[in-house]
Amino acid sequence: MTATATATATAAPTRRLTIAKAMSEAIGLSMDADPKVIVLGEDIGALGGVFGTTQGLLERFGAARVRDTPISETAFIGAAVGLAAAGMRPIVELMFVDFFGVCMDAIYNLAAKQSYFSGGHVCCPMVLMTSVGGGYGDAGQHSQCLYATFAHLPGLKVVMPSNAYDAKGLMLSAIADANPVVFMFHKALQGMGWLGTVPGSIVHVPSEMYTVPIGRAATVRPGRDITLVGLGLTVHLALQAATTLAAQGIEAEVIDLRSIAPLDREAIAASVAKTRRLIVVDDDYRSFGVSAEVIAGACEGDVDWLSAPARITHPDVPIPYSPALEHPLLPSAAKIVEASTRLCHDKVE
Amino acid sequence: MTATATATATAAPTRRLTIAKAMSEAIGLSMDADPKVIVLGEDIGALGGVFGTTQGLLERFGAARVRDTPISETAFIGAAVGLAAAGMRPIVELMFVDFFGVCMDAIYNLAAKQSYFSGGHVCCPMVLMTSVGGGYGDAGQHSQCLYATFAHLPGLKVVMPSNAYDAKGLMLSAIADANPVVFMFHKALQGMGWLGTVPGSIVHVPSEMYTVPIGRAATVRPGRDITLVGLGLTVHLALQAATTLAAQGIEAEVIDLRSIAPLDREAIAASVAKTRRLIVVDDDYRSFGVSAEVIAGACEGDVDWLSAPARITHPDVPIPYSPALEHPLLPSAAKIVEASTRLCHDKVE
Amino acid sequence: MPAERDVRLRMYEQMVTSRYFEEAIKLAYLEGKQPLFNMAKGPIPGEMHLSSGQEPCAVGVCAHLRHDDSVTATHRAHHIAIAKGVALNAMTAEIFGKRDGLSGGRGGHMHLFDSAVNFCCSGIVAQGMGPAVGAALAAKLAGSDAVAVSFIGEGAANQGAFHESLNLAAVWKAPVIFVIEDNAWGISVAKRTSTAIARNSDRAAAYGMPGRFVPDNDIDAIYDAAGDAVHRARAGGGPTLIEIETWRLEGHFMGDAEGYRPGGEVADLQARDPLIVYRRRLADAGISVVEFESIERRAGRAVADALEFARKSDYPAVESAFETVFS
Amino acid sequence: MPAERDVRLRMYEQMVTSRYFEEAIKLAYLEGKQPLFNMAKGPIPGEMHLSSGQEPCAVGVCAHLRHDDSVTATHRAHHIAIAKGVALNAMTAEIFGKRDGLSGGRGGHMHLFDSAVNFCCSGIVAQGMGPAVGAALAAKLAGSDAVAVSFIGEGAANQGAFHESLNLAAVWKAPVIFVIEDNAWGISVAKRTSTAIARNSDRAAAYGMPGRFVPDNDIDAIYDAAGDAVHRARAGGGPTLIEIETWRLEGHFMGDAEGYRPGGEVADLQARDPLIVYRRRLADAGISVVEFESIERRAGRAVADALEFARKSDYPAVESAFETVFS
Ligand SMILES: Cc1ncc(C[n+]2csc(CCOP(=O)(O)OP(=O)(O)O)c2C)c(N)n1
Ligand SMILES: Cc1ncc(C[n+]2csc(CCOP(=O)(O)OP(=O)(O)O)c2C)c(N)n1
Ligand SMILES: [Mg+2]
Ligand SMILES: [Mg+2]
Repeated sequence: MTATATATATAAPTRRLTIAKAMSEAIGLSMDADPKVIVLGEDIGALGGVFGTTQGLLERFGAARVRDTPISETAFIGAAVGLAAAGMRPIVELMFVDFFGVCMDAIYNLAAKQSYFSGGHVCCPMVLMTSVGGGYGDAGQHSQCLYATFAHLPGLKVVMPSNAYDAKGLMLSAIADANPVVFMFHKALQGMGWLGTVPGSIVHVPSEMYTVPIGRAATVRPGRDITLVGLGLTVHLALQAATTLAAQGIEAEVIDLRSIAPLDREAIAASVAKTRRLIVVDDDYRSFGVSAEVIAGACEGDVDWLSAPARITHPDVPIPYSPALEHPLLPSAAKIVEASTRLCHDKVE
Repeated sequence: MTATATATATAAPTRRLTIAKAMSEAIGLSMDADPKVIVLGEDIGALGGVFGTTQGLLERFGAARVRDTPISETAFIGAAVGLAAAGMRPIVELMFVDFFGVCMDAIYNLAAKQSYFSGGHVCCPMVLMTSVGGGYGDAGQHSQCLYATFAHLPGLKVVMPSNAYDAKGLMLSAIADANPVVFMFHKALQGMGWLGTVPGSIVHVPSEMYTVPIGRAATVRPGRDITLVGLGLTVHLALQAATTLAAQGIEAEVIDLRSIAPLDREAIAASVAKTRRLIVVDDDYRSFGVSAEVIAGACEGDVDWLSAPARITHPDVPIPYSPALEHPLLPSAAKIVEASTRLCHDKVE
Repeated sequence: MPAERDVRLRMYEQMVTSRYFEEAIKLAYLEGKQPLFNMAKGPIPGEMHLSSGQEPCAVGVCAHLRHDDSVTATHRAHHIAIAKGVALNAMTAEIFGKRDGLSGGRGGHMHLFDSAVNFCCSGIVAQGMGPAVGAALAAKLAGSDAVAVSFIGEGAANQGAFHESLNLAAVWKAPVIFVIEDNAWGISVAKRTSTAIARNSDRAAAYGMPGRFVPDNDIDAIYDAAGDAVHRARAGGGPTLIEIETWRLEGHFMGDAEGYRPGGEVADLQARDPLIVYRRRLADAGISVVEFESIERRAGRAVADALEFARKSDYPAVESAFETVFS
Repeated sequence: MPAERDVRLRMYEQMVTSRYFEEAIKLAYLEGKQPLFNMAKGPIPGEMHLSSGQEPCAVGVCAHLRHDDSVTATHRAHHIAIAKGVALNAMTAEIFGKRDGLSGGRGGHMHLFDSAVNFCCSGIVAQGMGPAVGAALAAKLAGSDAVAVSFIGEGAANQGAFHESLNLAAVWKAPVIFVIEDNAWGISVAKRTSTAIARNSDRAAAYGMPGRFVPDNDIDAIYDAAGDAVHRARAGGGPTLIEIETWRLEGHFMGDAEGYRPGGEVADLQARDPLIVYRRRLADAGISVVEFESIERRAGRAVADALEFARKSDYPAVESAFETVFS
């Protein structure tokens, strides 16, 4: 969002888009530029994607390039790998990341390993876009994040934007990439009216093509006292917390990972070298997750911690349906403020 | 293996079994004791399991209870959940953990969530046994570990023995458990002649029923200078390294996780509180893995580290086929010695 | 054999109950979501898949089932749950996310489990098929003549689990009936564009099992076909595949604008609303207005009671979110 | 139409090459594994799946293919790779884990990729089916008449990917041919215990596509059936499913004691070794001993050269393990 800020500053009037529109726009621009780009998935045709990721594409590019599929994720993701090997640039949608269980083989054992098994002779320029996240009462099979599930497996790049500017830029990078990129988008940021949307995700998006590099985090708020690492939705929670903390004299630095794999270890290391305090905020399951990797990676370095790193995550339980259960389990700005204050106790005392 | 040691000391003559035999024995005892225990999977009948996990069971219990299945992992794991819900105690084999991609939905979204979605009214007493690990040139779709892939997801217990005593005890615990337990067994320890076997995995196994509790690590070698955390095969590598290190005056404490989920955080915390140095040795992919969780968990505590924790893992690349590539990528005793010496530099200097 | 009079009346009552239930749920669901529709708001959050129009499938099949028979259903499960005899109060409380819900609010609308009647459903397309085969095998191994029924939509018939489960059921000769509710749509994708052949019941031949197609959402024909299949399964004859032509009178989920749906389609279907059709048929068979009204009153009361029960129930305590992860 | 003389000779040569290749690989594989068989040891580690006896399937189908046609194969892929024209030296070096291997030793025997002839294979049962549909769609979208062929074993026909891929191919009318090598066994599990019907080719009807069964491992009949299917696909007629009765003359993988296999089965099949059968048939058709010997010599030399090439090639440098994870 430093990039966003710059863009916003120079361009007038602003084009404030939702992530959904930004994704659709990026795909449309790519399809205009390259006939090899096609889109496959459930309900990505006439419906324009359940989460609005392919709006207007069927009308513009026709049913040969915007292909609604049967509910056959293994086959159509496998087919995308075959298309990619043949020189096409397929973009496939897995409607909810929760559905990975029916088709993970095609993703992690097939797409992810084409390049390696062929010694680089066959590549897999494929984008797998998929929705993540809960908070709206869709229960345990439609609210998961599973960031680490994908990031753990070699051969995949995994990205997730926190705002529309990054969404477009990351999508254009993903489409241009010769490798399979899992493009996660968070439902709470998507900009579909029926889901509610965190306003901060709707930002100025230049109409032309531009890229946001894969593998680079963004420091979306600088600060000297504590590093808050977030991704997608939790970036907004961290920013909100940072505002509150500032009023208490704690200057939080907020890092938006943007890429989960590869992880921008340098950005994290540089920040914690300065702040010597770290909280990772992650709405995925707690254990064996992104938060663990960020903390472990930071702790492997030689940081002279002012207090032990901490994580704020969804706990290790399935995501419950009832708002009375789900909401308190998710990360929140209040939890971040509380934990930050605790870690900075020497400062506030 | 403290337990093993005790057992070995008191029982004579010793019954040295392989893990494969110990698993088969545990299953056989359970089938004898409880008609509700049945076994499903590919090649678990006449063949006795590709990795010898069901040896002799078809002959003893017949084809109604020892059921070779079609190559339909989604259906037969799903069926196991249905069987379990109906009061049976199915043990299913997923031949290689690498195949999880074709059936993970039935594991993580179905089996793992039965209890929660039903508020505890429907349980899922199912054991999913599956082989892990490489080192024998079986390449990138038959050599993976994927510990974290399973451990990250709530509702599953995940265990892996490093020796036959624990294999039997953990298997009996798993069968008795009302919940889905992923029982991983490492091919390098399995005791199948055609795979080669680390001798330390073949230990005395009492013929009667006994359990090894799920969720409890074992301190298999005490030491004051550094904590080496391993699981399965890497426990043996750590033990080997510890012997070498002892000769250099470094006393390594070796912890065998035995359970990956739930993780025995107390055992790790107690050890690092003492040694204040930690190396995790894990043959899974490096990032977002068990090693990250163990390190992050330890660093959340208030340890006054003598040196930053480290991990020795397979790197973030698919597992290569050629021995010239695969062997150097895997953890080894030499790598553990090297890293331990580095972490303990103050001691050896 | 055609259904007895009392069976037909019970089926009608279940259909009416299901319809009334969904009308009530629909209203409750929209609370807090107007004027701006936001799924997260109101007393019932999340996706809401209604089954109006599909009642005959559930009711006609479940009329043959006992409590010890198992049913696995889909994301669109209200009608099936009601036909299988799931406790309506607890089910409604579950949908409201309340402590007295079937799972204390942990599961919600897509995860209704009632072990008293061996009912469950799921949010993953075709996920229930394997478990139904397992439940059927369990009955067979126990020497019971209980059966299992797996309900799916026609869209699910293109999912790998469909194939694996039918083959496994056939190989095991398991007493299971696979029922496809063909409402012509998988969200916005028409069956004719997603499915290589016109009738999924023809796919039964790929597994050496009987396949039956029931046209026109006809509850009596459904009752018949299901009766044969259940009888066959109880007698040890193995699995059957049934496809039923049915209709989705609502959007895929609430909030679906259905722009993809040809104009007039819904109106046409509404004109053939199976509830109206069946009521007329029963009237022709001599059921009196008084009888109808008594049934409808009873259904209305059951639904009203359930809603009241649900609304009055407390929200669960946060700590309960940490319970029952393991049994 | 029956194959021309030169086609038949080329097919024979490929069959012989494949057989000689596997005989050579077998010996090399056993090096370092005797007296104690340990998969990790010797110049070729890991699992080794031989295809002897199944050569007709590969050769009879691939005889119709061009380099721009795609083939996805299985864990048992040597015969198919050879028939598709994969570079034998690089393939052998790959199996030896050498730098000059197809992927520099990264993939090995189950992961042979040769983009020059659009060949790949995989260790996951049925994994290649989706990619074949994709390759076929790519050709169709490009306006080319290239086709794709997905080879699988009969055991794979019970995997979900089979169902999804056939339906998708049919819906897309993709120029793809699915070829099932029915060797009656999936490791130790007999087809008759795993598969609900006798012939998987009958499953084609579930997708509205033609299904052909070829009995008796007959290369000429295979050539015929494949010719029809490839022609149909090139002409825009869409997919075909072919099941071929073939035989596995070896264990599932090397080291398999095959205790599960009925006594005499392998001996019976060996007596009908398709290589011998075809040689006899060709002799009857007038091929001379001199011609046979020249073909066999050429095949022998190609294999010997390949083995020598592989053995002489260096092992890859460790650093190369970190390369090509991404392209
Ligand atoms: C494996 C999987 N893929 C996709 C979805 C998303 N999804 C939910 S319902 C649905 C349509 C299902 O169509 P059908 O089976 O015909 O049932 P219907 O909704 O018509 O009752 C889809 C695609 C899912 N839940 N699970
Ligand atoms: C999804 C998956 N399940 C199981 C296996 C293990 N496996 C490898 S080959 C094989 C048997 C395959 O049988 P078939 O398809 O008939 O091929 P064949 O070995 O006879 O050539 C099995 C079960 C696998 N590789 N992938
Ligand atoms: Mg439907
Ligand atoms: Mg076979």
